[in-house]
Amino acid sequence: MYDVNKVRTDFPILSVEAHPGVPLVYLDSAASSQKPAAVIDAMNAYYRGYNANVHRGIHRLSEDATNAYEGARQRISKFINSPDPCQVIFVRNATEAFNLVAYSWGRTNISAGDEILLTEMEHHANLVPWQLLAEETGATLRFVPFLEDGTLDLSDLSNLLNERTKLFSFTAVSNVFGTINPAKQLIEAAREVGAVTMVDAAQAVPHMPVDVQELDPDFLAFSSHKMCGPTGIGVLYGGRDLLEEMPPFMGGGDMIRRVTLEGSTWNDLPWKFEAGTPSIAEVIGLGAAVDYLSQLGMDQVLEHEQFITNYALEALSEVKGLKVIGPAPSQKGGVAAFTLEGAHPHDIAELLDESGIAVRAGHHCAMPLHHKLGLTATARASFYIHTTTEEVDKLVQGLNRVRQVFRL
Amino acid sequence: MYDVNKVRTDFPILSVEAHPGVPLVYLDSAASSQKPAAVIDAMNAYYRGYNANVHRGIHRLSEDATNAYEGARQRISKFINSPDPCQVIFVRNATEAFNLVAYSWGRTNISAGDEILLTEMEHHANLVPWQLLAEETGATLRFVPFLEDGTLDLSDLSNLLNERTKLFSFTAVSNVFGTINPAKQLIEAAREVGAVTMVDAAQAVPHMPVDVQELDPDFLAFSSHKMCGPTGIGVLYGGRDLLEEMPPFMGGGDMIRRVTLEGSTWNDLPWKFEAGTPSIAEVIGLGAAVDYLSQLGMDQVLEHEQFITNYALEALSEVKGLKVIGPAPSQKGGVAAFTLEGAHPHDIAELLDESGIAVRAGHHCAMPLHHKLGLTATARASFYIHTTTEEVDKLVQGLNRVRQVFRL
Amino acid sequence: MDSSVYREQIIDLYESPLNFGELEHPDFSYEEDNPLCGDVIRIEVKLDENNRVAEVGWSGDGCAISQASASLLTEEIKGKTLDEVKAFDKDELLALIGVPLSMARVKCALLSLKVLKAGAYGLPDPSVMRDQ
Amino acid sequence: MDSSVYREQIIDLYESPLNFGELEHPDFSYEEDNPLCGDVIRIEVKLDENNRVAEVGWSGDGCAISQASASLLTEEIKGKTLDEVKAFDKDELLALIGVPLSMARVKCALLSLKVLKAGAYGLPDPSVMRDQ
Ligand SMILES: Cc1ncc(COP(=O)(O)O)c(C=O)c1O
Ligand SMILES: Cc1ncc(COP(=O)(O)O)c(C=O)c1O
Repeated sequence: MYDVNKVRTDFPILSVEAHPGVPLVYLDSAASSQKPAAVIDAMNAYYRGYNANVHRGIHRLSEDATNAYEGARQRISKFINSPDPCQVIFVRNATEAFNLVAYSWGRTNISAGDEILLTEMEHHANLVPWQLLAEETGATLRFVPFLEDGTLDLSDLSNLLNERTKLFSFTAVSNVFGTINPAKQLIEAAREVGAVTMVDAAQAVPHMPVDVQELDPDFLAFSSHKMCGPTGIGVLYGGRDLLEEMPPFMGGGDMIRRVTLEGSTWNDLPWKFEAGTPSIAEVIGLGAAVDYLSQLGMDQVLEHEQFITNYALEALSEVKGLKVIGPAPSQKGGVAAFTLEGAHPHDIAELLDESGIAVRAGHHCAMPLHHKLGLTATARASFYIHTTTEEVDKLVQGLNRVRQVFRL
Repeated sequence: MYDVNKVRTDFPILSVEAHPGVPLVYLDSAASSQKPAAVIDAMNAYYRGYNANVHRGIHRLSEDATNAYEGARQRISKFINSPDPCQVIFVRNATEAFNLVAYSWGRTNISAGDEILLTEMEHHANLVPWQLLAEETGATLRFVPFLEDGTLDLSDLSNLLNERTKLFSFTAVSNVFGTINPAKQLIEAAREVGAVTMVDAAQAVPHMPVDVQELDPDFLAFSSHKMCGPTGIGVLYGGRDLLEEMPPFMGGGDMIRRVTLEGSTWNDLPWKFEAGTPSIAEVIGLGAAVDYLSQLGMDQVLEHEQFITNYALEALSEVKGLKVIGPAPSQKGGVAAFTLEGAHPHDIAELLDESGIAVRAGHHCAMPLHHKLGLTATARASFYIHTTTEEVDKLVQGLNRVRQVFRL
Repeated sequence: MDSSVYREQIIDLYESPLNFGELEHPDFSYEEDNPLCGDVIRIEVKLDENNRVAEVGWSGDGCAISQASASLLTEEIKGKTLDEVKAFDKDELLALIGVPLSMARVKCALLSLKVLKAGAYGLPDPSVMRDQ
Repeated sequence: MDSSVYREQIIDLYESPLNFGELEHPDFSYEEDNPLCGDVIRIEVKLDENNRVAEVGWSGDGCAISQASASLLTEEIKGKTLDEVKAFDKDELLALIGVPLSMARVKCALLSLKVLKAGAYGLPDPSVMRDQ
């Protein structure tokens, strides 16, 4: 296992104080991760040394920018073992990836009577775009339920997945339960009925090895900002034939081949789906993030997170009145969403913040999940490559202070 | 007028060499502008000091990030004199702004037989989204032609703008001709027939004062990367009532009020149109860019550019065989697109690059404009707040070298 | 713990809220949640013949800040006219709460006021109250 | 001017292209443009009874690099079999041009080859040639 204290020195923010005299304990990586200096520096190098628009330029700056932009695409493609960089399409965030597929693939392939299968534990990003699509087309949404322990109830899957199912879109890892779903099995089951598959890998790609050739989904989405990369950039991976067939999503510069006043033809993949000036610095930053994670090794990242999650679940079980939702550590990513009897999650988060501990409180963009549990909110601590057992200990101390303030 | 040499010291890249020993002369700001240190530093401060997801967090970092993000929106809103920050919607770039309007407003308001009026000098960003919309709805696109001098031919406007015209979308400043179009007059004419108006301000907001209350368009779009700000962010300004009525564009986190498995309701403006984790660092960077430009004063920026453009047009007129397209300096922004008889624009750009001079060659995402002129490409030098007369002189020298190499 | 916003008063009100409960035949009532956090507050008001608040009850679910705010607000408006209720300023409420709140928590604190005003104005659409 | 890619040979070919012109009854022909820059090249080929290139002509419009490339390529394939034309490698063409090219200019240089191969394969869709 790598030396977590060495990793910590890679992150400038980890030496910042949350409040004067109070060191920061950042346990909110599932919402957005911190960035190592290498990522910040890569973007600075672009802005300070070779900032220019890409693709259309002949001068040195534009040439360098294009090489850096397309070079990053190649490394990101390799990071998820995509067969070809042209299958890596840059979007703003995972959310846009779902919307792109819903508009471009959905509007041409979904009609009344078709079914779209999701799960009850989806992030709004993998729910609302399909609701909009279903409303427009008359398709029906169906949901794989989850069990009390936060794992999927697959007992009725053979009914839920049927010949009307055109799409099965599900999360690889729940951002609330932490559940690691059996993605490969689900994809295979969907393929048997001829359904297209889409994987929400927003909480998977940052935390464990993801190999799209092994998993073989039709579409897969993730966000840079959750994996050491900058904001404003994310990836839609797609099967090549599907992407070739799909009409463009947005129109504009760079995505065209030829434009006349009467009509236009489209550029090749991946640019067909990248209209306008791309997020150049952001792609370069994500490229640096992927380099950083590769150098740590995603196996190592997973191992460290499993170690910390085990430790945390153990430690949290000692806090009276605290209940972590989700499955046992062996099926769980580095996320602990919990309730504490007698204290509202908001108050927990605020009191922890007074101790420098950053956790999230709310529905974590998974209202239906919370609703089913009869909760409006949970508090959530989430762990990443730089989380230490000392930080988990501080969390437990902080929670005990919450209990004290609330006279529990 | 401000001291251009002082301004130059604000831009780290301007002391970089294009090639070993060859200083950079950056004349490609119309494609993408350089960034002052203040903008780069603002993003670094976020990533190094208070990086966190916004809106949903209670801890200090998230609170600071939210304040910075929404504070930037307020300053950007003020920069264009928007009546309310909620009318400033963040998108990836100007291109996305057109697509957002085409999908959300267009799909609900345009039907067969309706007319959408554009001009023949539009950037593809303000053409292709409407082609896609027209194809889907059966609407017709019509075009205000341009005259030989690159100004709009308004002689037939009263016919082109008629009771079938549902939208008039046009560029405030052409990115090829540099033409400054009579935006206010065009908006008033459109309003008389009840057409909604959209202004492509991608080449206006960076270069001159733009006051949306004075201009009063229904929609207006611009990109950060052309105005000293980072890549990956742009603005759609819209009339409040229109934005309120419009359905959302993308679905996901942050844009919702309430989500159940059965359906969802939408958040207030502007968030209804901002799905998923926003481009936080980028908005903070654009806020810093707006601060930087405000402190120079947009009147001063315009004055400097007019001075340089005048100087450049004068100087370029001495180069044999060179023809600048577009109107006289008084109606022209800081753009000089030209042809040089006997040398292809690509070769011009490459030879200039050998002298460290960055210009663009191609159709500048305005194929129909070039087609009408019987050209496939032009070379384009574009000027910004840091351009000096010495740089223009170097351009002229560089062009004379092109003539020499091509034995002209 | 001096720096904490969780003063004794807030915790007291969280444990023992004021005016908690529903009324039989309110003259107006309104319910809304803060969808971003799930706090939900319902306020019901009975006016007397002079259009003054005669009885007020609230119910709901949420954090200590939103709950304390509902207690303090409902206590404060007793006897006020409908017009005074409509004019009740958010800064007055924040002063009643008396602890410095972050932006996110200000929303919690003001949810009760938003609900009250929406009810007082008889508004069907909560979103028009956004700027209050 | 030593560092320039614009060697004498390139300029010579730009001024006096080789094999420029159209053929009467070509066995195959193809035309494509590089939409990002507007360069357009058309190549027409006549084969002899042994399926070897007997005559070749090109026309089009573009920069010195793409024009020189078309001259050099058409000169080079004379007498080659159809299979040899199909197998003609991009690196061979770049070697013929003989100056180091940036990524953007490589596209200019290879347009003629792309057009030639599309014609040789009898392909209707230029985009399948993307990886050549
Ligand atoms: C006039 C005009 N409109 C629209 C755009 C599109 O801007 P972006 O590529 O940032 O979306 C540009 C810039 O390329 C432009 O010059
Ligand atoms: C499981 C999951 N899916 C999707 C998303 C959406 O990511 P983004 O907001 O970056 O689009 C998130 C993060 O919030 C997530 O955790």
